[in-house]
Amino acid sequence: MVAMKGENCVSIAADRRFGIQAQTIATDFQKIFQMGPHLYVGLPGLATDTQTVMEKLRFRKNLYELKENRMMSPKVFSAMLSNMLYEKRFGPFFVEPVVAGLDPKTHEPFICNMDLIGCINLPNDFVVGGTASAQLYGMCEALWEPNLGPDDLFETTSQALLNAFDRDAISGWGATVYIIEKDKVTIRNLKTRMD
Amino acid sequence: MSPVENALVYDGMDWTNAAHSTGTSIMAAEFNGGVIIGADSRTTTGAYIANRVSDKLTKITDHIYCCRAGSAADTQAIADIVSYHLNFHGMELGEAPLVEVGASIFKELCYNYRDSLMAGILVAGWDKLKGGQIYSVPIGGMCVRQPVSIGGSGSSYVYGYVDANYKPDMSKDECIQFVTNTLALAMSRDGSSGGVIRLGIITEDGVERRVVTELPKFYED
Amino acid sequence: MSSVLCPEIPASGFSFENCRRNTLLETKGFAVPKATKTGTTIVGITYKDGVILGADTRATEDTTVADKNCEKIHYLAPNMYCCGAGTAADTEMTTQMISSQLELHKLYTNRVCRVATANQMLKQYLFRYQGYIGAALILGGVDVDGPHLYQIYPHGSSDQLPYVTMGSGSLAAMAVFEAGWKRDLEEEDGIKLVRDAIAAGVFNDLGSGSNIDVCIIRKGSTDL
Amino acid sequence: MSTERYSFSLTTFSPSGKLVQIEYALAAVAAGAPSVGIKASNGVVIATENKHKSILYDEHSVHKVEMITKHIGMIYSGMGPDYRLLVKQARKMAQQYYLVYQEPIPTVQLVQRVAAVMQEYTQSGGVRPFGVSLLICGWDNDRPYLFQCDPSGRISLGRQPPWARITLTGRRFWKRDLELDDAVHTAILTLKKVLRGK
Amino acid sequence: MRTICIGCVRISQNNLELGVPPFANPSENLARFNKDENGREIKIKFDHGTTTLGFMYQGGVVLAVDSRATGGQFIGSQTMKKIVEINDFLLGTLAGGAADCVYWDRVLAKQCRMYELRNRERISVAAASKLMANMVYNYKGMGLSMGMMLAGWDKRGPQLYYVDSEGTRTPGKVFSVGSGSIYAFGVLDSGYKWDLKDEEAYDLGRRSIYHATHRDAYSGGIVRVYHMTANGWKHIDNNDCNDLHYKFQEEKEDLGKYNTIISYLCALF
Repeated sequence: MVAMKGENCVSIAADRRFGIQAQTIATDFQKIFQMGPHLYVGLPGLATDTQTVMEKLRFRKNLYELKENRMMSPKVFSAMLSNMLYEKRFGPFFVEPVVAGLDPKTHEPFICNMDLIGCINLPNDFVVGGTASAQLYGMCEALWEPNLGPDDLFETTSQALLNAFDRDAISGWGATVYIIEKDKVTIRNLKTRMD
Repeated sequence: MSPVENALVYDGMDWTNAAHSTGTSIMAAEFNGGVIIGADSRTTTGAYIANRVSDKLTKITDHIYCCRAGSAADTQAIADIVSYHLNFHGMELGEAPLVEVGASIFKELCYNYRDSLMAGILVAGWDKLKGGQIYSVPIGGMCVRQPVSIGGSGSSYVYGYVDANYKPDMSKDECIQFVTNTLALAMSRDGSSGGVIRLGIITEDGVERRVVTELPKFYED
Repeated sequence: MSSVLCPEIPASGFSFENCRRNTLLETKGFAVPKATKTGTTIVGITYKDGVILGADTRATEDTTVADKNCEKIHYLAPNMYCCGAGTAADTEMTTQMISSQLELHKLYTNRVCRVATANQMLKQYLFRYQGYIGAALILGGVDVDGPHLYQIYPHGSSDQLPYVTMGSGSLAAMAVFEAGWKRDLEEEDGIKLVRDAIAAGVFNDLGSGSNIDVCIIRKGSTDL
Repeated sequence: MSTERYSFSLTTFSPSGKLVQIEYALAAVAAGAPSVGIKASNGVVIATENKHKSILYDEHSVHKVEMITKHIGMIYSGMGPDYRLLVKQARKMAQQYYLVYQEPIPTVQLVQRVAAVMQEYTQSGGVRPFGVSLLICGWDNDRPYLFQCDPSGRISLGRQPPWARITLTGRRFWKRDLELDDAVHTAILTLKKVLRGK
Repeated sequence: MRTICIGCVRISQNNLELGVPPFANPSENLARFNKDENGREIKIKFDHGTTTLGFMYQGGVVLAVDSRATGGQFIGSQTMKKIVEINDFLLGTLAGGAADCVYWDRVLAKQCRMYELRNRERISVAAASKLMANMVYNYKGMGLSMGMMLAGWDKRGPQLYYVDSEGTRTPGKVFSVGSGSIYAFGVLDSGYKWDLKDEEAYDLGRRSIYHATHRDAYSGGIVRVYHMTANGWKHIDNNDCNDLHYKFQEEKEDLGKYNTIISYLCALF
């Protein structure tokens, strides 16, 4: 799971494997969820928690938007998610969320990740999460550069992700990349190794 | 990363989480005008001295102090709670609360939470009814009045000295010297006690605080 | 009414509903993800007119540097800041919550909060959780009584001292203070001393690193 | 007498469809000191009379205009003690919101939450409605807001008329595109007028 | 209780014996050293995940293996050789601890060559596998981890044996070993016949390994196929799993299309 900032755009990408330890159960598992027109969240970790947390998040986010009659900004969304995870400080959900999006008003790129009890990390380059995070850190440090356009950002994100998978036994089996821009979101499924 | 480096990182992290406790020498003794309380000033976290000038003599009311030994967190919390109750009690009563009452609140807390607390406390003070008094509330929540009492890890070394040298009705200066000597002896033998000696002289007039930085070294002669 | 179809927004505060499940998962051999820690050097000193706090900016997850530029000096009140070491989420959330309580306190009393108040709130909160909230804090601020500096341990004990260090790099930093701290330091010398102490922590401790944040709290003004 | 039969319980409607306890609460509000809120183009003013029952009161010890957050203020007409409870609740709710979203609470949200508390006290057993009407003002998204909250929990947004407790008197002074300075002036004049009339 | 002190025996002098640690009952006490003083596990997790298979058919023996080496979940290599060419008529496969397998295969190779020199004839597969089983049996319970197949062709024809570190040694027609074996067996058993043609047999081996690599996280990389014939072993080919995946998928789609056409035609008539 990786998210990167570019010039007026952000990317978020993840693999598609759902497995129990060594056993691959499915290769079309969704780990990135749309939370708004320009807001995506990736929830790598224990599959049941991925889904539970996503449901809870969507519930709270919808309630906020109904109550306040305005879109939730990625910053507020992250604060809410962090707060939700910290409520379970002593019995956490096993997910390490990654948030990527554009501010609904200013369209400013936003990325962040947090640990399983909601400690937010807000760098201005890239964030990673999930089992291949050590490999991804290395790939992203090498490949990321400032002010990437949408196409370059897609290429950088995909390469970082694919090459990280190749050194992690339990990630891979397909990947999805989202490039979020002001007026469009591009979703691409990558052809990857399937072993 | 080599195991040694690993160990460094993790040791480093672990000690921040280690219980912060006062391996301590504390003492209190009655004299003819009140009581003298005394303590060393070392707070340790494992092998690290987290605070070398700590004050283990904590004020409860104007005339009642306590000497804390054991877990710093536990004893600080208890002292705060007792201080609250006793001052409340004092306000309702309209006069200074008795030392006995203070000790009994300490005992109540230490006894009720004996499974989760690590606290050995000496409650000392002066009141109109019984003058200077010392109550010892050790781990487990017992409460007993003693003319002289010592506590903390350093106390084991100086029981003999105290038994041999304590006399009832000493003068103030005599008693100060006695407490200072006892604590100096304890601190020299006990690795987790040290620093300076802090003293409190509680009489009818209130409390006078002193610090002894030059420890007596008579035992080296 | 809460029901399966219409869940209620849960009450604030900790929830323990996953605890049993997680213990089971752990015994079954599920590799539990680790929380971010701040293997840290944080320090604070008092000087002539106030308090200076300092911190490095590295957050670690096991042996990985999770955040190269994290802020460990947290806002509590305009006249009070707090450095945090230990579990990153705990220091962040604890200080946020206390900051909120201090704001309420300020509104109720119409006065600038005392540092002792914040110290008491923090230690009581941490004591209640018996060390399970892994926040080691250095609290510094200036109030009507002048500058104050406290160190607060995760178990809820606190000490008031003229110069303090905490975190995994604290031994190196303390060495610098023991050698260089004097009563009534000038501001410039104070900043230099804090910088040296953090640098000592950064160089001698693998859990600390990256940049140095310094926060100066004087009477009436604060510089971050 | 017939109304009294239905006033024993707060939660019982009278045959005419009224909740008399709320009417009484409004009476308590009317009995209190008047307060006024005026929205100007570049800000909002809330004001109330600062007169005390006895000259022995230290006027600095009485707080009628309260801050809820840095950007929200509140004022009342009616019963002071009831007001203090609402101020406390409002401040807590504002802080709670900030803790969850790391963003200051929008004035609308705060007003809705305060109103929800007030409404709850019109429909629960063993309680009475608040004897206050609130004027809540705030500033977000680069514009001022002004609301009124009644004991019933009803919210109204200050828009066209000058938002005074006693509207009629104020209207004379109010113009569209009022500047803040003029608004302050208007507020004082309005209060003066009302008080003189009393 | 047996006290062993063979620390002094140099391995170069007698490589049938390992340097056993100098304390009592290593099989019980060795486990204690898996954790360091802080209770953190020391990384001696090595190559455990593998898929290997071997089967006999009318044309001899086919061996097929994957090539992934993992340490925990980290992929150490995607190109490991998991078939060891012991001599021209003997092949061994590796599963379990890579170092254990490679080492003991090398010792076995030496033993087999010694046998050949002494007796002027090649060792039978049965004898070779017995040697192997006996050697590792001495270290039972001490942490050796290996599950290997020995395939060969001797006087009695093609042979296939399974030997593991628990001491099992058994001849058989169809084996699959490793974490991915459960998946491989599914394909292997459904396609296996004695009368397979050579190409069919190779394909069966390839498909079985490929399907295992797809499901099992710890298997992957390249599928290597070997064929043991009367004239010694032949290396058939290496195929990247990635290519195989897309090739098989295409075939499946073609088959799908074919079936649609058939059903369409059936519907027509």
